[in-house]
Amino acid sequence: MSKNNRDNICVKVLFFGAAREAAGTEEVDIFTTFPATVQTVKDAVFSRYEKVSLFARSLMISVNREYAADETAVNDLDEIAFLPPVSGG
Amino acid sequence: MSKNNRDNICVKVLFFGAAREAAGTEEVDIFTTFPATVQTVKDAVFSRYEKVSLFARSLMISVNREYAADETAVNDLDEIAFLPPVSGG
Amino acid sequence: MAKTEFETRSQTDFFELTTKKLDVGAIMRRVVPAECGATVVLDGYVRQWTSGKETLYLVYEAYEAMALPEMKKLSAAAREQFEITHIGIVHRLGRLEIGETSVVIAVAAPHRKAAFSACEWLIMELKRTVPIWKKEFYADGSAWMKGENTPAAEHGS
Amino acid sequence: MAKTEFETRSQTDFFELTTKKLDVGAIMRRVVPAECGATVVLDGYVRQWTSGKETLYLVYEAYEAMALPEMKKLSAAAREQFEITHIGIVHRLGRLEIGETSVVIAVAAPHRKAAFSACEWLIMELKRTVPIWKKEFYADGSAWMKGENTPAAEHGS
Repeated sequence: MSKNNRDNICVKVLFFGAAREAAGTEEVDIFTTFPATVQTVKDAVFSRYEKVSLFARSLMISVNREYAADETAVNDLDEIAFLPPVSGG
Repeated sequence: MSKNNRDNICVKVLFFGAAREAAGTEEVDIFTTFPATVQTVKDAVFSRYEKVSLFARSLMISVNREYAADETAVNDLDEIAFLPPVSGG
Repeated sequence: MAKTEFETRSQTDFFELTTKKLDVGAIMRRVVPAECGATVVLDGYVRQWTSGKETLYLVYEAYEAMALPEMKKLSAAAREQFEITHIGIVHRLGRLEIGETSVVIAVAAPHRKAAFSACEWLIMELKRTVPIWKKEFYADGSAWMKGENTPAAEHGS
Repeated sequence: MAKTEFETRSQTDFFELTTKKLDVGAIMRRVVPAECGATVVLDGYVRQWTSGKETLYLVYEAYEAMALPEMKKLSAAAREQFEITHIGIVHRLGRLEIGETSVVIAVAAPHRKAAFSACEWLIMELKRTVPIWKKEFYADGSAWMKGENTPAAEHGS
């Protein structure tokens, strides 16, 4: 879509708990174009890791270690984590 | 008041905390006549240990290790304790 | 029924008065049963400063023959109100230095909410009804403490 | 202001993730300041039986780089709501056997009521928001646990 290299961004995606097992990896780099949101990253991850999409409704997302909404903007080099419902304690 | 020896009873009175210090003793035998109540014992103790009477309003009384009211009957050989407001914990 | 259940369950409960130092960690781990997930513990200890007044040490005394039965009554009443499994109450007597533990109340339950509620209720009731007395020794004198909401009004004059 | 106060007070607070065994007694005694009279502790541990199902062991994992800041946020929020002096939160990670402690939350306060309220609030919020996951290994299989009231509804889909 982008004609300009400077519009390409790369985010680091981390998987935890059941999402990590579903993805079969702890971490992956996702490339997309600017501007992007959490939703953009989710769509890219779900198409690449179909099993992770099974968790779509219960997943929380953090951007740079803060809980984030689907509309939250993501920037180059951001750390996006896919968090199943937490169960510490 | 009693003409009959069988009407005499003896109760053991215990003092704790500030009441023990006021009485200057941990324990005393009080003789009185049957029928008697907690109030009878209190009156006898207060007249004998004037300083204890200063605590009259805040004292709790137990009869045989159960909290008791002024009207509670006391019998020969009962254990009556004079308990200042408790402050454990 | 309730009494029988209490007696059965209470085999692992404990109610103690001691002049020895309390090991809070050891006491609380005595109430950890297999069906439970949480133990809530109150650790009460000697405070150095109270409203700007300095405490040097405390002395606790108890009517032991009545205090232990009163603790057991509290425990039975707690079981009536809360879904709890085990209760341990240990109160220290004698002279205590600053920071030393005076009381430990440990309550185990399958669910933590009941453990919190029961533990808080037990310390409130212990302070109100169990015949134990505290004498504070300040830098400038000493005084017997007044308890919280003692049952004087209910029982006798 | 609130932030500065938090930073000052929190010099003795602690928030830790560890794979080592937790010594509950030692952890709770780290939050005993001179102005306080009570420490309330939640000791959460591995339950053997849950609704007739037997757990063999558990494995906890965390997003450590986010979990510790989240714990600190909870602590700051607790100080806004409750009159408390010190907070210690330690969560264990890795494999835990039956009866072993997974989490300790210790709260010291001048008055016990605030310590109880804050400790109960902290464990509720920790279970809801701190990125830690539990996998149960049963006699007949394994499963990732679902948390209590997780913030999924609030944050994202």
